[in-house]
Amino acid sequence: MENNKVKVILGVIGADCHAVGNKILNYAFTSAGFEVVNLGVLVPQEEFVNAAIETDAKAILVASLYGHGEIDCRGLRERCRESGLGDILLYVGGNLVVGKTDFTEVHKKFIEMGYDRVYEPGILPDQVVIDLKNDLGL
Amino acid sequence: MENNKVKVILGVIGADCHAVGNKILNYAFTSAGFEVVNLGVLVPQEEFVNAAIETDAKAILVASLYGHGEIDCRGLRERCRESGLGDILLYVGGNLVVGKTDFTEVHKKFIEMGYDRVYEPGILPDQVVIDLKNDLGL
Amino acid sequence: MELKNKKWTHDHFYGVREEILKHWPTGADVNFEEAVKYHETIPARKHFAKRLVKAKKNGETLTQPRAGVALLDEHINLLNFLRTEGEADLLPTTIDSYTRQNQYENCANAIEESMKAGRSLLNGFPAVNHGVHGVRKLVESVDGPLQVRHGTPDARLLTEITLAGGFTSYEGGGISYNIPYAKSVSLEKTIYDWQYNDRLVGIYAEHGIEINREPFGPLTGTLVPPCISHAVAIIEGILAAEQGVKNITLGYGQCGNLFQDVAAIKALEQLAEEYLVKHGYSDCVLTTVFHQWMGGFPQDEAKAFAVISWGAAAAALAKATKVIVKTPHEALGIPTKEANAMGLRATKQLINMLADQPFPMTAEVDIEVEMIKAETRCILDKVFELGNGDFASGSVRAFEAGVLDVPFAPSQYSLNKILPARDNNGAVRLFDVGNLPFTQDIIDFHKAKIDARAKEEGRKASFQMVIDDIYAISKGRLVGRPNK
Amino acid sequence: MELKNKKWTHDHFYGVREEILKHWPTGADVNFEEAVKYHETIPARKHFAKRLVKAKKNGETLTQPRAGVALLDEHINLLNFLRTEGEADLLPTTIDSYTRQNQYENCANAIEESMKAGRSLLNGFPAVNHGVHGVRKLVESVDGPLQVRHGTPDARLLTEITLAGGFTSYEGGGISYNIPYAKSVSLEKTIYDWQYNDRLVGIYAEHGIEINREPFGPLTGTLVPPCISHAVAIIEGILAAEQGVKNITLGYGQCGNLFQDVAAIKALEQLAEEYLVKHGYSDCVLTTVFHQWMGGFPQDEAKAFAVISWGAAAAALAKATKVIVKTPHEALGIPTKEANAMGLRATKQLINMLADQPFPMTAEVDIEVEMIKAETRCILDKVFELGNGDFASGSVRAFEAGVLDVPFAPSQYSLNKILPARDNNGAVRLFDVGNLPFTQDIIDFHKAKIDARAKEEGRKASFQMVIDDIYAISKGRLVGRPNK
Repeated sequence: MENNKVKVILGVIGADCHAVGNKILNYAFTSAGFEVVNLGVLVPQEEFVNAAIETDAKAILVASLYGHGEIDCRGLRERCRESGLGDILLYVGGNLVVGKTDFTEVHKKFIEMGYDRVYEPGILPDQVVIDLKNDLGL
Repeated sequence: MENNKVKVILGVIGADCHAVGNKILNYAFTSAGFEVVNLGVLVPQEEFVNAAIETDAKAILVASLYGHGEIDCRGLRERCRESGLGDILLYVGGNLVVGKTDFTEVHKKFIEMGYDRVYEPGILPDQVVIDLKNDLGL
Repeated sequence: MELKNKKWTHDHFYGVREEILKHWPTGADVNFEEAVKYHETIPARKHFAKRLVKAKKNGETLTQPRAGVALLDEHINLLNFLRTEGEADLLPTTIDSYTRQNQYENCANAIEESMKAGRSLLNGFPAVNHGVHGVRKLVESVDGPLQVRHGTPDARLLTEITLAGGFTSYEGGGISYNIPYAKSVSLEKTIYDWQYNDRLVGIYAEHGIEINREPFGPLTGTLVPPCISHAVAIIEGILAAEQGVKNITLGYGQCGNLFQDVAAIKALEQLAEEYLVKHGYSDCVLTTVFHQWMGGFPQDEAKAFAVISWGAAAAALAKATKVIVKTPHEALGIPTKEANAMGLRATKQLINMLADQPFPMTAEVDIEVEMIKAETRCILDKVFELGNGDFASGSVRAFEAGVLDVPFAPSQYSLNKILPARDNNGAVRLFDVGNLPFTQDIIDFHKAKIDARAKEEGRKASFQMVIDDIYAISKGRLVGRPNK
Repeated sequence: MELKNKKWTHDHFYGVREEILKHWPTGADVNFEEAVKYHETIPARKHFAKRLVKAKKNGETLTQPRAGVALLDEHINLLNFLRTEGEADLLPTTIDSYTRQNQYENCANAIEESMKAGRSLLNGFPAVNHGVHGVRKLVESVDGPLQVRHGTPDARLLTEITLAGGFTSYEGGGISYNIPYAKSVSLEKTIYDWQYNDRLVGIYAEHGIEINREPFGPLTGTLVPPCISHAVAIIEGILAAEQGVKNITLGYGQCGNLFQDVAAIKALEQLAEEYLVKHGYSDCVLTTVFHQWMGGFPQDEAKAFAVISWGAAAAALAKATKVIVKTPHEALGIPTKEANAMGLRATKQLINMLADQPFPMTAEVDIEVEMIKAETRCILDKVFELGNGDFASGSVRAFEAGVLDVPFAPSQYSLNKILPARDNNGAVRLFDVGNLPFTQDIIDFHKAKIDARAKEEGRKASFQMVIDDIYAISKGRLVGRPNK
């Protein structure tokens, strides 16, 4: 039964150790019927990619709360492509840049980096679950 | 002895009944050695002028706290001139217009109306006393 | 006419009414019977009295701003903005200062000028000039309970027009809209004129239309000790009840010391209930309103938010039924609608955060409650005695004698003998009790409190101390200590 | 090496030191003797420890922001702005997250990028990369006491450089900068590494240079019950004192219920004093720090001001020695300097307004103080027992056993078995006490509190209730009630 569940990779990227939201997302996606592979905090890009390959995950959900997201998230799509995960869903959300910035610009920047969905601060987990189900045709 | 004191007219103009500042100004100018003719609140223009004539006052200190200052204060200089008080000092201060406005503009407007000094909100009585002493060469 | 706290007769009321409605042309459009029918169509969610009763039952503290501009459409936009962007539970219509002085001609000019200038040259909404039709357009365009807030000694025409227009709450009173708002209008006249307003509300009530009435609690808004405003509030509550008013909100302006503020609301609720019942008005619904700090504000908006938040916290902890909200522009005059909404949202956040932690009746609160009650009783009972058992004529005599006295009042009819100052903990006490009819115990209590502060500061209590207290909050303190 | 709460020997310390200073080229510029001389030139008004002692003596509550950017000149401007425009009493230097992970190469790149981009791409000041000379330029360009604030498990090189550079206060600890800030670094290693930092401060003290040390109070910042953070704070205080630290500030993160928050600061002061003296460290000066709400904030700035103000009020009423201030941009990431200054000014206004009304030890506060003390004693005494009379090794074993446990901690070395939730009054309790070594009385107390809330809400206590509490303040409530 477990094996029928869609797997998603969850983690907080880079040198970021914000754990609370990670635990809530873990709970929300598990409750919604996904099998969550939670890498926790302080996760390097390669760990996201390796986990996705190992578990045949359908999406990588990246969080960044500490403002370094712009540096940390750059190149993850390329790394996925190089590893044969080219079309895997990549979501990113949190406080992605240092300072209060117009979200439209931030959104544009991360879409250009190859992320499929970019969430601003304050978005609730339920919305992300709905989006993921839509994107996966569930 | 009383008669040696310089007399000033004090009052809150128009339909305005803010009394607290009026009582403080009364106290401050009296303490500073002036003889204050305090007309209190709700004072029409003609009452300021009549009091100045009757007491041979050297200055009229007009307060307006409720935002109608622009309408209420207009024409007081002309009325002074018509009554032979042409060069009497006219001070005005308070919240002179409705809404938060750039004080530079407010200042310009009231100077053009013929007031000698225009005070923004938050000015302490001591400053006005100093200015009045300067202007009167005391 | 002899002023008596006695319900007006039908003939007396309608005799006066005929005159009143002629004071300005818009008075002709007032039709009581039709107005009752109009009120019957107002839905419960827009009904002020009903909303207050529900809040009291649920232990809620509702938010209400102040707001009013000259032109109808702008005023509608303003209130809708405060409702949606400010999340205001209750809505006001603040009346301009010319209307408050019955200068309807000035209003007409200022409306003209405002249209030309493209901005409001009035500090409120001139409801008399807009008339019943204008007011109804307002009532129908705004989705919330609406109250008239003003400061009008003779408000009879304003009352007729705004109530016929569909307002469901009305602020003011014969004392609270005279002493802080007039210079030379006799109390006898304003109490008499406000009996008219209360009687009109009473007649609406007799026709099944419940309109909320609210005496103006904070009076001069500057260091008014709770016993003073409580005595006036309870008297005005009794005067209103006698004329048939059934839904009354009594108010208090924040002093700033948490224990005194919490105690003031508790004491007000308890005493008002007691006095109304004792004097034969047992069918009134009483609620309370807490005014955020009414004195001078810091000019800086961040600091103003702190003062607003502290007021919100005190209101919530005291469990007042509603709170009147200041804005971060307070020190600079009438706020923009955005600033007004921000004050409301800050207040809402704190009220909701504190909704689950009502302040317990600690020993410290209890002491303040007992003190406020004892002081207020001294005043109320003496007023009643001076009136030979009548609170209306008693109030007039009490103000003459200084038995009732309001600090910093502009009115010639207030003796202006008392002087308040803060004690070492920031509670407002009396440094000069004037002619207030206090017992020696109470006088000694105040003296001891002020002496302790004077000693702490190494100076004598004086008018300078009072001035320091008046400026203190705008300079970032509660107690106006001398500079070190 | 066996971890022991024992002052390091000279040889041990200097043996490790030789290695540490080689971790990054800037380590070579550290010269202890010269640094002592440099510290002797720092005037008292810029001296953190002295300022805290003065505040404690005068009953002041000092304000301190968080702030740090990548480039030196910008960082200097930022701190000066917060000093002048924010009226901050104490200044921080928040260290960036790469430095916290000892990724100095990443810092170097980000400094480059920041210079090119014209804005900081780092969330703090990379002090190791800027080196002793850079830090001294900072210290000399800013007119206020300066503290390093970070979250670095292995901070030894950072400590060497910032202290040699002239910082007079240093945050962190072997538990408080591991459990909330790391995933897979053992406690044994971080406690050991932090003994180095404490010993370095101790050596400065032995040379007459008093540097303030502050364990990080709020831990994960999310619904941490007072007993948990108090236990960690007191242990880290003891560990620091053993290494010779003489000036210690213990911290607590606001929970939101006023009585619990006031009680928490009182209990922390009393217990810390007691345990330090009991374990032989009677010559430490203890002060307290209150962190404004560390959890999720409302996005709206007006609402954020309300949360900030409530934190300021609680800090002032509790008479904490200092308060760490949030900003109206909190929900949106790192604030502009203007927003940071506004949070500071709002806080300052409230602290000053409430300076004259310390919160009395009411019966309600007293109950909370006794409860917090009883809970904390259970934990501390069990830790001591597990370490056979040693708080260092005892802490490692206590975390293994869940005797010490921090909710929502990212570290694998925290058992993560306890779950907090609010009670009906918003106080933070434990809905799952995990393996905390509580007496049955205490366990029953928590269960009764949570059961009462569950009953009120007509649902069972569950992780959903915890999530509701986590989001509550950002959604405008304290207790995360289910939607009606």
